[in-house]
Amino acid sequence: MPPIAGKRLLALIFATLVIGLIIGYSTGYYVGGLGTPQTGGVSERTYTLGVTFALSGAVSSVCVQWEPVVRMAIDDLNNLAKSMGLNIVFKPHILDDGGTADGALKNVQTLYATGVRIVIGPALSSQVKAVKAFSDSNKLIIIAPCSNSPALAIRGDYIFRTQPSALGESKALAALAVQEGLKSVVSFHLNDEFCNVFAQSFKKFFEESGGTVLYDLVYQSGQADYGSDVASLASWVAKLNPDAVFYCGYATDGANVLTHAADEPTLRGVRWLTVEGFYGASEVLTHKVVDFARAVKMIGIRPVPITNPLYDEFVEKLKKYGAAPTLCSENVYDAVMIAGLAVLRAGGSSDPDVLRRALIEAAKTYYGPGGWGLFDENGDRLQASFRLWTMAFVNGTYQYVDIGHITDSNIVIEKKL
Amino acid sequence: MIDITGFLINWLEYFAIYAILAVTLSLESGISGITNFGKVAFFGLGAYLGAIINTYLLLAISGVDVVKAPPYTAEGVIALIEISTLNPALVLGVFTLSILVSFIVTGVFGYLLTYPIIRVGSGFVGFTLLCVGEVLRGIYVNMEFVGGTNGMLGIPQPFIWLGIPMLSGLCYLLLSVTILALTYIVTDRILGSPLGRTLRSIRDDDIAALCLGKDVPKIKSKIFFLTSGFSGVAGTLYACYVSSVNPQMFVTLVTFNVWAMIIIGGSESPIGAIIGALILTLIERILPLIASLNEYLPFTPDYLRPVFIGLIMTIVLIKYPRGLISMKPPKFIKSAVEELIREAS
Amino acid sequence: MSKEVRHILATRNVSKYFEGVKVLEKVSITIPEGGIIGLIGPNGSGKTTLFNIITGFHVPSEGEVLYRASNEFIRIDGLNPHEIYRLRIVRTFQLPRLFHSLTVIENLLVTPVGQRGESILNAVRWRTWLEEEKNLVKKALGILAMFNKLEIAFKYPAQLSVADIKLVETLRGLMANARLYLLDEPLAGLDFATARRLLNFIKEIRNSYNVTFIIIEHRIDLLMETVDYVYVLHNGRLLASGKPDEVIQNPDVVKAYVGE
Amino acid sequence: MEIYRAILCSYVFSWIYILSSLPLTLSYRTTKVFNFAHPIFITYGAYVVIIVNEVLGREIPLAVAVFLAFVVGGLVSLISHLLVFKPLSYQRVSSNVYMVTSMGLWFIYQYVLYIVCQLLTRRYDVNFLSYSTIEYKDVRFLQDVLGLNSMPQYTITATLIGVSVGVALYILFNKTVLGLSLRGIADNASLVAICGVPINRLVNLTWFLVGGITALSGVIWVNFSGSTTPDLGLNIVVDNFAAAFIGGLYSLPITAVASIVLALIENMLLAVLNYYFGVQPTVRIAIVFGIVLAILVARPPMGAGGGLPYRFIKRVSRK
Repeated sequence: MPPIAGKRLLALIFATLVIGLIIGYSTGYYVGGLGTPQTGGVSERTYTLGVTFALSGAVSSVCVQWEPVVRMAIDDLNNLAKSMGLNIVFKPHILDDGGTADGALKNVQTLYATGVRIVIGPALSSQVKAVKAFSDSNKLIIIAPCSNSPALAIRGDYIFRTQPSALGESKALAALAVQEGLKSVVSFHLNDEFCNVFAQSFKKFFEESGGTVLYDLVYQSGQADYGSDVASLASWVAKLNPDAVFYCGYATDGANVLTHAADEPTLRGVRWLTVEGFYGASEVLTHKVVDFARAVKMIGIRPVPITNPLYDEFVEKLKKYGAAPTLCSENVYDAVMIAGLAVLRAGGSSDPDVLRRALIEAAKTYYGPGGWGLFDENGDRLQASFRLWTMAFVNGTYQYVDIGHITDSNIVIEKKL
Repeated sequence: MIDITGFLINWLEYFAIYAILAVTLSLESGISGITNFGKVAFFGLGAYLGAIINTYLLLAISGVDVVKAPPYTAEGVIALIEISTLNPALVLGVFTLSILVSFIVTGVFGYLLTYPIIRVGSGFVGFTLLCVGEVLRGIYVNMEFVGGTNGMLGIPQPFIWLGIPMLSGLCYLLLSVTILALTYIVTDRILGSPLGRTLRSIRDDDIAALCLGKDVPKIKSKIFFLTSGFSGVAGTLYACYVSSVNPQMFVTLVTFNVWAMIIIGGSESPIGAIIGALILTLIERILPLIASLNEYLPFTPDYLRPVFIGLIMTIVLIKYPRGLISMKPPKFIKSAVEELIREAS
Repeated sequence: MSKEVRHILATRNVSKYFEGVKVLEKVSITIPEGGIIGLIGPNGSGKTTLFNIITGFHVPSEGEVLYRASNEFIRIDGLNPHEIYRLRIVRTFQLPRLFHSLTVIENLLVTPVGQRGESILNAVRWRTWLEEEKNLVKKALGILAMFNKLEIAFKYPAQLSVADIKLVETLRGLMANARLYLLDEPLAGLDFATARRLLNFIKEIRNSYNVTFIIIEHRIDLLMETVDYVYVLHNGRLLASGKPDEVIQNPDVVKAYVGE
Repeated sequence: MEIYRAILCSYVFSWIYILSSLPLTLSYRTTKVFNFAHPIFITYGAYVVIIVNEVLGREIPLAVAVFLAFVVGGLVSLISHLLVFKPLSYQRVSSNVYMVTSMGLWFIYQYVLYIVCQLLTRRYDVNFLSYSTIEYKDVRFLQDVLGLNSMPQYTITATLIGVSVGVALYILFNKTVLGLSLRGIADNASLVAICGVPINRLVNLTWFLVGGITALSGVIWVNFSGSTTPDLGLNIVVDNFAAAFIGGLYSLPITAVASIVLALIENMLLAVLNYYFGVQPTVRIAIVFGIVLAILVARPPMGAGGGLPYRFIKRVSRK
């Protein structure tokens, strides 16, 4: 039997390949012309920083707040370069990966192909894992602003993370819980790497310092509604009678969970502790939820150093860009800044090893809104002091307010809950 | 300057993996009439099998204690990276084994699904299989030893020991394209054979086919064994390429992506499936470059990418509702018959 | 019917209920080998249901269906349709069920059982089935040629006239080398000449291959010329049976057809 | 066990599922299009309320919200039909082509919404990509009058919308000529066409109703949930599909029952499993789809003859 249309198939594939090549080549030429470092005469050199965020999908409500942060950081970098008399102009190339591993990998590959050598993002640990192999083999530097998975704490790779490790933060939160006189806790968190890590390490440190985590209730991400999970939580709280609930979730699910919890008398009778998961999310700031937060004396922790004027400046400046600080937004800013400083330090070189060394060096001397930029040997950021926050009605609006801080030596709660 | 070679290798790798899925989907859905909306179930199962074998087995053979350093922790990943660069023969051997195992296991899984397929009737098969895919995803989320919701990391790419990323990428691409070619040849041969005729008759009217002595469930299960097996292999290829798996990778959207490929390409011909895969993966790759226009738009330009993809899908299908490549009856029979007619007259 | 005639098929007290409604009630018929048997009756009398039970489409609620496979009778009710087909019992449908994406010739080629090229392993190696395929093509063309329909060989069912569709449906049954044919209204829609030719062809097949036909037909005039024996069903019950001319004169039958 | 909230959630979800899966079945029956863009009607219904609410300064009454959502959902649905499904139907394509085309439509609508949200976010300085609850002033007023202040507002909203849509549909389909011809089209379009009914106009009307009614579940949603995102419809839709398929894409009563069962499984069953058996709610997907799968296999939608007349286990042995 003659194979069906073998020649025609070959011809078609070939034709498509050629067309693809032509399109790719021309687009690439155009983009490449705008993008990568060019040693072109008198005019300024453009350096493109790749960005891949989950601008759509389940965590998009957080990530869209990062986009203005990136623009602000790029503007700051350009001002810096100008003031230093360098003729380098930074430019972001922002792509949406929809929160999927597949999308992140495609974006990173596309960015790499257009000559980008430093990528900011992706947001989730699962996405960082998916791009790790590509980053390692091609020596592409990835600066993940919000990933805290311990499985990614790998020495000597090209992945850097500006989100401090969850360990220190959970330890501080456990200490806070002990100081507040909380003996037993029911833990309630999203089944997502970010929150799993927090829940596990909080449990470890809290039990080391004498408390008990009575039950660990995990709810599945990516659902429309979490009302039944809140009902389960209420059941456990009623049964086990803990002193507090430890909660971790992001903005979208957090708003849903807290709105339901606010209706639940049982859950109003215990304290609530949380991390920075839904910090800054505007949808959480309703009358109902803020009232609930006041009733349960909710305290959250977040990895922003105390007395850091840079952070307050960052928040003020961000307002002009039409965004509010959310989960990890200071880390996004730091990631872009460190990347830019590394490029400047490396003199616009695109040699990955030079860039990587420059990045580590630049981070050592960088101090930004998220604190000191220093990376540990795994390429993860170190952080030692934390801020405490809650939600309150201040100056006629509902706001996230800082109420204290935690350092190595002491826990200070400045404002009365 | 744009890196054309790297771009091509990455794009074609995705293309090869998705084209395997598309060709098998066109065989089972376009030709045999099993409306498979659960393609991702087999893809994901293959990926997870590949991930498990290529990590656990590799670690165990190399003498690493997988209980103390399971592959979803940093220790396991570091050990895997070491092994994969130092011991090429072992990595390749385990990889080959994983391909075979995932072909057989995924195939048998597909074979066993024949019962619900026949039971619920052709109109509802699609949704039944979609449910299967979702159930599997729900199971991965709750399985601790594959990392649960965190997934697994560090699955070695079998050619990583070559050291040069472009070369190892090229080798892997070659391997994937070989498997694609194998899938295509098998599909094409089946299509032109009496079996292909029987399959099309089953798709047209399974009751009439049953009354004409075709053991419809058995034929469907055999075909489903084959296509599921190849989808499983595609999954393993994908897992080793991305070198990580997590449950969120295997959502139903992947299935619909493959469906879009075969519908746009022409659902009854494997060539159409390949062309569909080529077009859609290329569009996905090319469109991000538009994002460099971002200074002129008041919103994130990358949001336009799915809008464009949607527009292309809709317009192409309104223009060519039967796909770009339409099916022709097998040439061989036509020529044989014409010859006989000439002889007769 | 004399006693030395070998019977090929018999139903014994077959009844069928659909959700409590009795469609067939204790129908017992016997079919002699090599006969052409007519099955007539007004609409809704249960003829097609009886076909469905014989061909394994439905399981009878009561009773059994016996079939002479080689030398002994076996019970075939409860077998699946394709297993019954493999016992060389072939049926056609009242509303033609041609495969619309296959050409006429392919529609004919698809019928023979156990083609070599139907297994996956053989399908990918085309040399294993090519010879067999050529023989089948020859046979199919032969059948088409007999009706001067060679020109429709490469047409799709959608391009055929109603009469041709009907004809192909019946020819598809004849392609299959069966011992027992169950034809459900083969003549509906055919013009007189073609219908006559088809019936003659059926007779010819019967004579040369010693096969058996059961035919459901409303065109009684044509049917009676051909058949040896007739069963009449009415309201799910066997009303009468006998040679064609006897049956036509049976007052019960006339009453059933003409009405009260 | 604190079952009160689970009951409330099941109740509201039952209405949300019913309001979105019944139109899905209706649109399939009438036009034989299985519309993957269906979830977009829910999302658009919710978002039109959110946008108008924000622009007008958070004072939107339920009546206005219902009207707006109905009109916008209906128009989106009608436009999809006129621009895409109708041209396709002239070409007599297979149902798979409809499905893939509707996926393409879904992409377009979904990301256009993202773009609109982003533009609005920049204009109004409120995060539209994730929006908090809306309280309906007139429902609040009603609660005050009737003394139902202890009930959560969303139960009242859901009941109001659900019951009135139900009554309206009942009257439409059983008491009016228009409704009768709509039902006729669903069952046998060509027969109705012979009777001189303007089929085209009625199909348009069906699409409008389908989109409009589905959008109303979005109106309930923004009152119920603490957060609305453009992915809202996507998160709900698979359950709608499940309900519609269990109903065989034909039977409206079974679809409604299936919606309620699914709502109960997702809310009550998981809470019970968690509390009494210690099963984490992460098994949600596996349990829900496992049960749907079991229902589909145990009771094939078309009745006993759902599949082939093929018996895996032979009832009668050979003699």
